[in-house]
Amino acid sequence: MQSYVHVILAGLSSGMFIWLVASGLTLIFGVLGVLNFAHGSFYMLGAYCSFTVLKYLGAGYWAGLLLGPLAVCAAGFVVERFFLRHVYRIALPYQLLLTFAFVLIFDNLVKIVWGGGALSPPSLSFLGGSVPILGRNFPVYNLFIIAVGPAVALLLWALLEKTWYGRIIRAASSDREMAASLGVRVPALFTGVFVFGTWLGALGGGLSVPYVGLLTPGMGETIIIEAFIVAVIGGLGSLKGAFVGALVIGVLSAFGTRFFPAFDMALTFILMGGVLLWRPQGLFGATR
Amino acid sequence: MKAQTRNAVAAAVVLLALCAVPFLSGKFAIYLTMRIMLLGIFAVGYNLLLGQTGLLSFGHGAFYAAGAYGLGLFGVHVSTHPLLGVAAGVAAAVLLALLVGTLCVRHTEIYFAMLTLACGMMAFSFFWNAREITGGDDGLIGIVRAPVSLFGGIRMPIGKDEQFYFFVLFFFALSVWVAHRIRHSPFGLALAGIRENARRSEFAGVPVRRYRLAVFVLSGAFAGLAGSLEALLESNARPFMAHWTHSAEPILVSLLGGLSSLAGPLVGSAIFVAMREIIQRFTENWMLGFGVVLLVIIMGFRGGVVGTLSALFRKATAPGEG
Amino acid sequence: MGEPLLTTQKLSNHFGKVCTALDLDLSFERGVLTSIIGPNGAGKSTLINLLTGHLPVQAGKIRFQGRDITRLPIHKRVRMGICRSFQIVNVFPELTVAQNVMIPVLARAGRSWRPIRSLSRETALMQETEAILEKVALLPERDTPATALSHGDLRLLEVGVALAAAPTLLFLDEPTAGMNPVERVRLLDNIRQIAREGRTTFVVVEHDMDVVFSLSERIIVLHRGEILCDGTPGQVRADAKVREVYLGDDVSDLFRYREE
Amino acid sequence: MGKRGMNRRDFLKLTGAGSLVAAAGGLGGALASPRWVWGATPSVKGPVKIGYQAILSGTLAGYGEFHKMGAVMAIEEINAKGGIAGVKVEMEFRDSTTKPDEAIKNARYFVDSWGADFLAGIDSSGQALALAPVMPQLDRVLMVTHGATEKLTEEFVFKKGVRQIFRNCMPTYNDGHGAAFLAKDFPAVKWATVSPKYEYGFTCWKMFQDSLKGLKPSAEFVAESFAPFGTTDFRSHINTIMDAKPDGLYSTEWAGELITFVKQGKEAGLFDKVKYVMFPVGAAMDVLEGLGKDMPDNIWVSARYFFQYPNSKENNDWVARFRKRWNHYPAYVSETGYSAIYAFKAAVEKAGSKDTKDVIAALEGMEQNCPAGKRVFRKEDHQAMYDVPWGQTKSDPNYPFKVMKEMKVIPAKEYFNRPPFEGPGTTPPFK
Repeated sequence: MQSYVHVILAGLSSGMFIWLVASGLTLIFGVLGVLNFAHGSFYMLGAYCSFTVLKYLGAGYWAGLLLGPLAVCAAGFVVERFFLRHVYRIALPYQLLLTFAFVLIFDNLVKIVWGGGALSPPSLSFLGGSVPILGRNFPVYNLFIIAVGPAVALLLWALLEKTWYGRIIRAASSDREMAASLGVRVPALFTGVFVFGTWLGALGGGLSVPYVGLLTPGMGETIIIEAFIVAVIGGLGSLKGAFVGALVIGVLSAFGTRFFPAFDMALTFILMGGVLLWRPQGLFGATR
Repeated sequence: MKAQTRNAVAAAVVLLALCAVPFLSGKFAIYLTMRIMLLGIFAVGYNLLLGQTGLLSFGHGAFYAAGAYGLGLFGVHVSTHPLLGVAAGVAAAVLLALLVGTLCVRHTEIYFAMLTLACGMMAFSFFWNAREITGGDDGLIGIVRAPVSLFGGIRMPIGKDEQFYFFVLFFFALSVWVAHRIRHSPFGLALAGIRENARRSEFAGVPVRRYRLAVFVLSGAFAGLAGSLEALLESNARPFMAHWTHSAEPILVSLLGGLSSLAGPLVGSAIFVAMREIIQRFTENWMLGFGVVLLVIIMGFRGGVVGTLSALFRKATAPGEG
Repeated sequence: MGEPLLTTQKLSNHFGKVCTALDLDLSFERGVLTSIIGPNGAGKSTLINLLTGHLPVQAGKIRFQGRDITRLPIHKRVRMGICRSFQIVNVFPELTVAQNVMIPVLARAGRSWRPIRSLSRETALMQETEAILEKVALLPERDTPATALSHGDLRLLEVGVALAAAPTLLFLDEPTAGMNPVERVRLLDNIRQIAREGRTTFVVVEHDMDVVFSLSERIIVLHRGEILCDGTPGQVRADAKVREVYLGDDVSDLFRYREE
Repeated sequence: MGKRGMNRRDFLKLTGAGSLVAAAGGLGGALASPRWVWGATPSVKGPVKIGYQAILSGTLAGYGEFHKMGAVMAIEEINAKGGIAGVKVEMEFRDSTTKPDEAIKNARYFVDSWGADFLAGIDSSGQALALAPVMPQLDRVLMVTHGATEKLTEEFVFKKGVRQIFRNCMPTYNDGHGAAFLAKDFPAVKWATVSPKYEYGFTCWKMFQDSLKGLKPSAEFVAESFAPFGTTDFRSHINTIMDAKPDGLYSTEWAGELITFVKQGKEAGLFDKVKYVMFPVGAAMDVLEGLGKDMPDNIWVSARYFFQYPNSKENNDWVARFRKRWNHYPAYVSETGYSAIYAFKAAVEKAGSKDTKDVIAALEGMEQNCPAGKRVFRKEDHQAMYDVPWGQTKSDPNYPFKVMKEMKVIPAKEYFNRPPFEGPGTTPPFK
């Protein structure tokens, strides 16, 4: 019982953590139609910037979490405004290639700026430590992640469904020309959405600092694949799908690692393959 | 007709130049040229799928790996004859491609890409974890380059790089020739039709899924060929051949060179290998340099290097036509 | 004329609650140039989509030349001789006019699988392609990419690609939409010509009543997924229900092109 | 010609004229080395060129930087004192990434294009094993300074006779057998592991089990959980271990993944529940510095070199020099990188030649005094035998990270596999 509960908790926290990264990826795909490989780089940059604020500027972790991702938004702005904007109309593989180029560039820049060695943050005071659950310790910070995930989901839902901006964004994502003809400045809107998506990815990075406890120049590459898988399982462009997909992947991976370790490297891919064979458009994807 | 003659002459010149490489250049250049040709075989086959049929696969590394492990296991357990080994490698790749393709060709676009990615990574995980058969992450070692014996009597050694070079060149030329024929065959036209408009192709009487499967397996065979040749070149087969990062290489070079021509992936392969080499000689920060060059190519050469240059060439030679 | 070419039994289709085909029993005779008309949403396109395999059949049966083809995939129906053109131009944009037509020609001749043989060696099929281009008056444009064609020429190509499959039964979905009068006359002449040759039976969906009444030997009027009337142009013109539907619903519909 | 200046760009010669001359020159250079006159001409010609490769990109990029610090420092020192046998030493350093094909390409570049006399570096076992079959063709001495697989020296050097390969870092023996020699004295009986899901992790765990069973038949192995490369979330693995309630935990996780594992294990209370914990590469500087105060006390750690051992003047001086030069404590790959360069120096000067055959002969059985103490290159398998310490982690006011207390050293000869590497009596414990 203790074991099952802890496996589920581990799964929930890792699922919510992936969701935080996948949410920005999904939002950008849903609105701009771009599969952003560099999203993992924004995650990495978010982690490094937060870490810098926390460690070198002497500010606390929470200041790092606030300021770090904001700094990364500038990178997102540059990528969208000066590069991505010019390739919306060309084929998908070229978009992938463009964002892949940024993965190389950002990975290398991080190495130049912060060094190649792994950085490891000091442990947290507030929200650090653990609480016993059924006789085994569980980190408080993971409970915090489990809470932040739905909070971000709620925020996104409220933003898209309840605000004027949300309506504009949804209109523009379903029909660019139509929105443009109604006077929406679509390019500016897209830049805004991209920067917001960047912020979400960077926020995930900032939250990863205590969660993973390690920063390395290649840290974005593992997470981006998991985020892709989650987004695809949920149905590309569907935030609800990404949320559910992340939960499914998180919990099933935790069970897989614990009870079927032989398959744990392939497990997420098997799940994705299975879902796509069963429902090609993903769990909540619109049929195209 | 004129363009045809020009292409034939260009091909002949390139082939001659390739034949001359072992006599004119240093060992490292020979080695790099072999690597370019291997990537070229991989990419030119892959581009039948991406450029000709419009399908983006993220799992072709698996077939490359199947070729390498196929040759390696055949060499270790059955026979070290290189030609039989290559045949075994290609056969393994074809079988795997048939299996994966049957599952995947129902889907298109990004879903096809993700499904092939999943299958490729399952293969990667298999090669990594089936340690008894594949040697795990250490890779399959002990692959040797035995002489090619033909018709009982003739024995051609390929142990030295200068000798093996011609073995690779033979398969490279064969691959390019086959890809060229396919592009200009009825089959190739049907594939182009599927790329342009799959639904209409069905209404033209083309069984689209079967064609997709056929070209998927065909490109898998090219990947398997390249993989088996690499296993011979480097004397090993490794799981990372099946990893998605390796599957992305033919996509990268096809896009670099241009999707719409036969020469595109080949030029892209040469650029990819040579450029990394150049950058690495100037800086340890090769990723940065490579990323910037990629950006320039994507932003500046929308149709790939070959496409853009040939458009420029046409403009320059025919100024009157505007 | 003996057995009908194609028959349907209680063919039905629903999109959610909207019924687009309800228990349709139809038969198409060889050599009878038929038109299908009806107001927007009457189910004309749905009917073609069902008959050609574009939409899966939800209920009912379709027989073609005595064979049940209800579940047959598109390409097999095409091989049997059922083909169609599209209301929105739907060709192979980056390919040349000749290549567009060549694809169905090769498929019908069973040559598309040849991976090594050069296309330029297929001289007989080349000639056949040219003959079709001749019929739709596109021979001068044979090496132009489809994207570079004018709208009217694209419509001609659309019909050409459909004809190239050498169908026994050819559905044309608004073949003259967006054409200028000169082009329209030319295309209609061509259709009449080919129909007279007797190999191909045409079924045309049209909005332009001039076209419909000048071309057809038989007219089927659909309304909300049901057959309102089925007969010669004279019978249809005189039918009270038809007048009521068109007058009651939307008169202009009879004379307006669909904009989609 | 083409083999000289490092600005030559070989591939440009694909079309360039004059390549024939270059190739002939290169070939001549390789063939015409007059072996029979080396005794008469004791000085070595030209610069001694060393091609070094290590990981400089991705999550392990820090390792390459540590390699480089050691190697660069050795070269600076040697050149300041007149070089090797009177000639300057040059080094080119390349990013090996983690891909075997990249390592092969780099090695071929170093030898065939840049004209390297020696090769060194290599972090991953897969790369080392992939390079091994190529080495006879390249015919240069390769000093492996990090890749730990015992197959390299046992299979390729000893059994297949690839004499060009040497290794001056600790192989898997210490991580597996060495740990068992220590563990036999602990009261712990039930052991479990969280280790990397690749050959290194599997091999070490097996060595540990085999040796411990031999040394202490009552030992039991109750759980194992292998984490794939790149794991950032060890919580499910930790659950597996805690469910099994072992007395002892053995883990060959290393570098960043060990940092993550320790942090997450600590949060889950793993180190409170399990009394005996062994990290064979836990005393790597990146891990100690990365964890800082977060490294629990009383963990048994070791590494392939630890800057506090041996407590000799030579080592202490070196550590001081290293810190002055780089403002860092030396990592174990810094030491092996540094010592590799000095091993080349010693061998060339002993042989009076930089020819591969002569250098191999000089290196075989050679004793070398290094910061890590005395290394002896075993003749049969070219593996350097030297001692490394084990110790329990503790805080020390002099250091911002945990260091070892009460170091224990098991002599290498007690737990190194012995030739011929198969059959009874070749693996520890030896009677």
